[in-house]
Amino acid sequence: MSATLLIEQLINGLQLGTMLFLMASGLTLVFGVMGLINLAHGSFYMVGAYVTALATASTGSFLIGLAAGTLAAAVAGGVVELLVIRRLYRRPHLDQVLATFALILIFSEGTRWLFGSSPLWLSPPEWLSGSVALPGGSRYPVYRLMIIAVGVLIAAGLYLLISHTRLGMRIRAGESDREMIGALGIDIQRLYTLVFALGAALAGLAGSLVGALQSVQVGMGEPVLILAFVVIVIGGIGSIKGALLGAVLVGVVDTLGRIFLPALFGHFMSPSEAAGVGTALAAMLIYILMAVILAFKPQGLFAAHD
Amino acid sequence: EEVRIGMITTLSGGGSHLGVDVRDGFMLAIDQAQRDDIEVLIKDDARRPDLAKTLSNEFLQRDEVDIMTGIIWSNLAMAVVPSVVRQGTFYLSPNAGPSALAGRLCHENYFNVAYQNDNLHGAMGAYMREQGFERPFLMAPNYPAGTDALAGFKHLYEGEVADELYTQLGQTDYAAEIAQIRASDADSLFFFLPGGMGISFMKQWENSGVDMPVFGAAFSFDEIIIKAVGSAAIGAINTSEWAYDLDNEANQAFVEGFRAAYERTPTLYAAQGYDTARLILSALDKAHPDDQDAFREALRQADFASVRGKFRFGPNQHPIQDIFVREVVEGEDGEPTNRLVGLAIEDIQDVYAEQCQM
Amino acid sequence: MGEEVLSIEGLHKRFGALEATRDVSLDLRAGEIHALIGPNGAGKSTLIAQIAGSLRPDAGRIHLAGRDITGLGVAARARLGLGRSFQVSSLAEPLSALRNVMIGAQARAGHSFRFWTPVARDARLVTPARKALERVHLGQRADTPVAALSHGERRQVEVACALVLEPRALLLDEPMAGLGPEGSGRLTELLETLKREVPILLIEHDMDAVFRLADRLSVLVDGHVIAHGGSDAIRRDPRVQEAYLGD
Amino acid sequence: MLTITDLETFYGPSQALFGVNLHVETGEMVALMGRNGMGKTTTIRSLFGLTPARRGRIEFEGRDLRRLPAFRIAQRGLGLVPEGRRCFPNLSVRENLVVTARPGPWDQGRVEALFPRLGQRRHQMADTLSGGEQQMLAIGRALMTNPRLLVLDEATEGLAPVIRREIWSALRRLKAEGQSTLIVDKSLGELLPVADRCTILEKGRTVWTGTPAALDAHLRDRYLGV
Amino acid sequence: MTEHPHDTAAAPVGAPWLGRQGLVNIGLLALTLLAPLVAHLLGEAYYVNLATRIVLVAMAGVGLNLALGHGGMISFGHAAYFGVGGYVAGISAYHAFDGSLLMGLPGSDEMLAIWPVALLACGLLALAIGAVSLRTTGVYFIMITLAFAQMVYYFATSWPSYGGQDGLPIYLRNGLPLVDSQDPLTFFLVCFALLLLAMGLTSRLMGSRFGAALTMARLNETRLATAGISPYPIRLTAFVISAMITGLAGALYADLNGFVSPAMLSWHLSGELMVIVILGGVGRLFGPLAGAIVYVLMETLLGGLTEYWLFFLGLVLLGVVLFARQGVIGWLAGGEPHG
Ligand SMILES: Nc1ncnc2c1ncn2[C@@H]1O[C@H](COP(=O)(O)OP(=O)(O)OP(=O)(O)O)[C@@H](O)[C@H]1O
Ligand SMILES: Nc1ncnc2c1ncn2[C@@H]1O[C@H](COP(=O)(O)OP(=O)(O)OP(=O)(O)O)[C@@H](O)[C@H]1O
Ligand SMILES: [Mg+2]
Ligand SMILES: [Mg+2]
Repeated sequence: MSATLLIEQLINGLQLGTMLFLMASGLTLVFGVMGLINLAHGSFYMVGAYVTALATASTGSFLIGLAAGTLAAAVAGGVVELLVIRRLYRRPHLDQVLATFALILIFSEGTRWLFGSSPLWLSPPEWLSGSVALPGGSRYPVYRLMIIAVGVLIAAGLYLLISHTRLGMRIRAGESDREMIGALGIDIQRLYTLVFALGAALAGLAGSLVGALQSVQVGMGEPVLILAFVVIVIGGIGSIKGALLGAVLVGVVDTLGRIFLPALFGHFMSPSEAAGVGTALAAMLIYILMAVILAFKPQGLFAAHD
Repeated sequence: EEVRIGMITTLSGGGSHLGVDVRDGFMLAIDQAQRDDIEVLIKDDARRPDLAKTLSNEFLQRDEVDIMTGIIWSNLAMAVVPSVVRQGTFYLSPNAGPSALAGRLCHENYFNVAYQNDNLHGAMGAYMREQGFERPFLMAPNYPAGTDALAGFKHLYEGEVADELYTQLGQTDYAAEIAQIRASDADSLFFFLPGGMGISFMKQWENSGVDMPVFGAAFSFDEIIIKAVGSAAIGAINTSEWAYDLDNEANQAFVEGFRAAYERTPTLYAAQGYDTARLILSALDKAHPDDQDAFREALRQADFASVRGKFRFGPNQHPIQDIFVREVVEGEDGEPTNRLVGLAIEDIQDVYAEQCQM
Repeated sequence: MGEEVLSIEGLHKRFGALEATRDVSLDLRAGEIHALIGPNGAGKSTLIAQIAGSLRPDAGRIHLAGRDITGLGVAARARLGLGRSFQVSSLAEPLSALRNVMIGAQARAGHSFRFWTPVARDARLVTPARKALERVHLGQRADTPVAALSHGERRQVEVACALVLEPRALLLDEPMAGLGPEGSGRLTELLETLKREVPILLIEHDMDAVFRLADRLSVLVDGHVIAHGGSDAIRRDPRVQEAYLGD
Repeated sequence: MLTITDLETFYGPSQALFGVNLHVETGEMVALMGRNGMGKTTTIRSLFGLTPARRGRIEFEGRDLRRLPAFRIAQRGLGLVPEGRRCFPNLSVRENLVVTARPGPWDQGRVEALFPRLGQRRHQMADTLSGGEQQMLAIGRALMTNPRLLVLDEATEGLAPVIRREIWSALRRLKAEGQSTLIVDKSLGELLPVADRCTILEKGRTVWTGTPAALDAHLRDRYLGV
Repeated sequence: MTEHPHDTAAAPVGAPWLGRQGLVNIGLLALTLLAPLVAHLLGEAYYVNLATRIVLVAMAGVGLNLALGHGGMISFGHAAYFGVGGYVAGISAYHAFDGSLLMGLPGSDEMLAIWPVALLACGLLALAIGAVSLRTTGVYFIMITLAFAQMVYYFATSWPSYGGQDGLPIYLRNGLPLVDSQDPLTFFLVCFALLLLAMGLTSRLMGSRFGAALTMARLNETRLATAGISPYPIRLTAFVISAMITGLAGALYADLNGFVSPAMLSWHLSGELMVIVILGGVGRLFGPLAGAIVYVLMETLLGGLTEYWLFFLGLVLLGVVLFARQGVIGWLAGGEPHG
């Protein structure tokens, strides 16, 4: 294993991390800040990817597609908030689980009804495809570098929004005591609709960006939803900083584990056994990571609200 | 007397385009036959083994079907097939071909019309060997079909491989694997990543700047998947027991009929569904399923014009068939499509047949 | 004065840069009410939390009836006889007042790993719980869910919860807060009779009640005991006047 | 300024208010009194739309408030110091003050001048404040909304005598500046001298309204238990 | 402090047989018992098996409800116990079938031998998982239980000896002494009796001192500790019992299907169990049964009607949360849940 390869794999981990962060950031916003368990977050991811795919196909411009996808996810989020979510804030977490689970079914099957079961086509545009040379000789896709950049920008923006603006304060205040923030003259209802739409937009953006690299299909949001939950729990719910750190941690651990565990076991097992055991362990690795972190820091790495 | 066929297949959730195509191909044959003594009942298993199991009970106990078919996935087949055939009902698989059902657990009432899962991989092994590749890099998800795939490949490739890598089932990001492949000294890549996994991989592969010929089984290159992958799929070589441009009469009728009925090009799943129905129809011409021995014998003879050209069953009632090589090219409409380029291997038979005692 | 029931030596607690408790030593003797007063934020509740076990001191030792309890958890200390009320009431809102009090009786009546016998008609739990509620004049409201009780009534339930433990020492954090004149009058009477059974460490900002009840007072300012003594001495202490009473 | 007539309020099926009548003139301080559980807090909750009243009228500066959502009521110029403080635990002291602030004479500097302790604790999270500090914060927070009518429910509960005195003198100063106030408090000794009028509740009904001077020993014994 | 006027908590109520709620409960039981009897008389074995499925899903729900409803421990990982129970049955039958040994022990195809092993395995697993998980609360608890379940899931999918992802068939349903477990009705009755047992146990448990402590641990942990009872062991015990009930249901479910696979361990299944409990009514004794009846029937009926049945299932579930606030039982019976 050469040093360049190791570095490249670290960058890959970092990139996977930022990709996860894009999804996790919206989730932690809605979940940590509004206290809502939103299983349907993955549906906005899917909505973003689908609309981007459709819009890109019909306009021929990836950027327009991206904007349309993000916007569509925001609108979907806003509408869902108005119709369903706003009745759930005061309800126990379990009701939220059931309702948003129902939303997953509605979104997924509704999408399939409209667009069929076949995956849609979406690829990075010409100007973002291809790769650049890394020091050490290997190459790295431009598109992935762009995702890293977008992730970092969003992290900074959200951090400022939540920690340093009046809007962020109000959202946090509403989380701990909705009644009181209302009694002091804030229309928390409208604020929450906005925040929810913002969270959905972030998920939509993530879906659009990632969709170009992966496959745009029904149910694409579910695996990433689980990972995003893992990320925000590791980082500490409600903390943007935590979500970023958690995402990078998960990205790096998962990437390195996938590659190095089978190799590691290869030293004392037959290659095929090592591949089996190593890969199995690699699949469990992020869950093991999460369990270990929570066992020692039951509130995640950054206890809420940085 | 009426014949009832129960079809359990995946029509909703992930991977449902396979089930939809099997169903559509199957129903096309039934419709073309214009027989009014056949009733086909169709149920959606949502890719869940326990649901599939419940539905099979429903077919057996309530609807009392004579023949069952439709299952796409090996794990669902393992849940359903053994008990169905033991209870004296025929099961014809239009897709799933797990090794256990070809070997240890084979049964006289179980027929596989598609392939034993390893067929296409083995054929690709033979083809790549013949083409003179010396150090292929192998990749598949870490689950039974994945390990079987690589084992099947190596069985007929019979040479040294650069490395083999198992990924996670359902994985969507392959940056790390691609880096690994680049760093190896492989001269080619063979992978088995069905469904969305393959789409994600191919897209990411395209932008990675790695330049290496890519090979795989048709599962990652059906017409629907390559549309979603787009230009990234162009040039990939894949093995299939069928191609839509295969030149035989039955196939032309099928492809035209399918395009007319559903306005799309059929996939190999549709072809398998179609062949399954045509096999059943051919056997029904000779016997009714109630006369089990006669009907079974009629099935074994496989006396129908397969869209694959020639078709016959081995001793374990799995096909012995030719496997073709296709290449993904840009079609007339600018979208990628498969083109038949040759024959990978003739009369391939699975290795599990010898474990089968019937 | 009676024998020492509870004693605290050299207790220390910091929160970051803030030293909330600085080398505090106190004791509580049988038959007395020892009042702990001091300005807001002086560290009184923090001290109580350390005695009750919900906060770990950085240094110092705590003894209950001669036994070192510094390392024990909240529940273990409660089982050894440390009763406590909270400054902000901490009750199970959907449950009736009686149920809230009964849980205390349950710990006294043995361990809770009894899976079979119904609790609802268990006289060993219901009777003491009702008695405790009656002592705080809440017998009438026993079956009302706490969520439907007024603020003042909840404070009374808090006290009943502490009483039912039949504790060896009682820590009361502002039990009068929220009670009207009538309520605090009655509670004062109750505490007066109660102290013969169990010594009380009392935090209270209601000075009339404090001076009437307390046998001894300690004054805490900025985490530090600045004065200690009887009512008259404390009332006249200039430092206390300046920091707390403001006369 | 504020007139409440025949207010009736329910918590689910159980009725808590049976007919509350209350009146506050501009610049006036009105004390709402009664024993524990008589409905003082419920009256205030209904005023703010937190537990909406089922019957009766609430008129503030000539406009009916009854069907408005809480935030609109507050925006009309009512400021609340709730029972039990209810500071926002996950916000710092400064954030608690500014989060709902509206422009007017009261700003952070003035509140910190009134309660220097809040200035010292500016960046501490509210849930780690002592009980008394939280009470100061709740009052400061309400003042920062610059209300025309300030409503305080048990505002001096749990405060040290020095602070309590400070708050009372602050309230007196506010009143002198023309601040209208509705107040619930247990300490009659300090309340009665400042209040312009008292309204006594008994079992969810207004049973008496009058000046503090008219509140004789008999009434006190009967309704307040003193 | 936001108030939750609809928190699913409550004053413990007496017998579940009184009043409107009692009628609904008795009705549910009668329906569950009589429908398969009638089906049996009509010779419709399918419906008997469907009823068995409902009963077993309900039983898994009863287990989960103990943790989730009564104990306030929102476990998103109960599939682990359901699946481990199932695998105990599957692996045992597998070894009994081909006569091989597992760690020196022979397999068995007797349910009476399998059940205690399933209970023990799930109990131990829950003890380990609970001991770590219960250090966390709220959403962290939800996620850490999920994490452990995922570990078990990935272990099962990638461990080839017992079929991995493809699962493990049980060719012949495991047997019981005296009766014929192959007979659908007999097997149904066995499962039904076990469901009743699990519900009876829950009801009794929640009325006991242990139940009172568990309720208080859910509502106000500080109060419980201040009263001298440590919340942790109480919760852990409830968690273990809960897992054991779900595990037993899993063992029976494997026998019903004649098949066990990692799907029984997946997070989808954990989610589904949660949905069933919530759908029925959290913290209500009969909630899981009501939820299972509605869910399984809906799945069966809608699935037969349209390919897009999940869409309609979603609509129905959404309707239930928004308009029937305390689940199906709450909607039918009103009132508050009880212990
Ligand atoms: N977890 C914590 N982190 C930081 N500071 C804390 C924490 N808990 C308490 N404090 C600070 O410690 C000091 C003592 O608080 P404490 O609650 O003990 O005061 P108190 O004497 O009970 O006051 P009061 O009479 O107002 O209730 C306060 O200044 C408070 O802000
Ligand atoms: N959430 C609630 N649900 C049901 N009843 C309630 C609720 N809150 C208060 N009550 C009842 O309403 C009545 C009035 O309560 P309220 O809190 O208004 O009294 P209060 O005068 O403010 O008393 P205190 O001085 O103790 O604060 C009481 O009988 C109380 O039990
Ligand atoms: Mg205090
Ligand atoms: Mg009040």
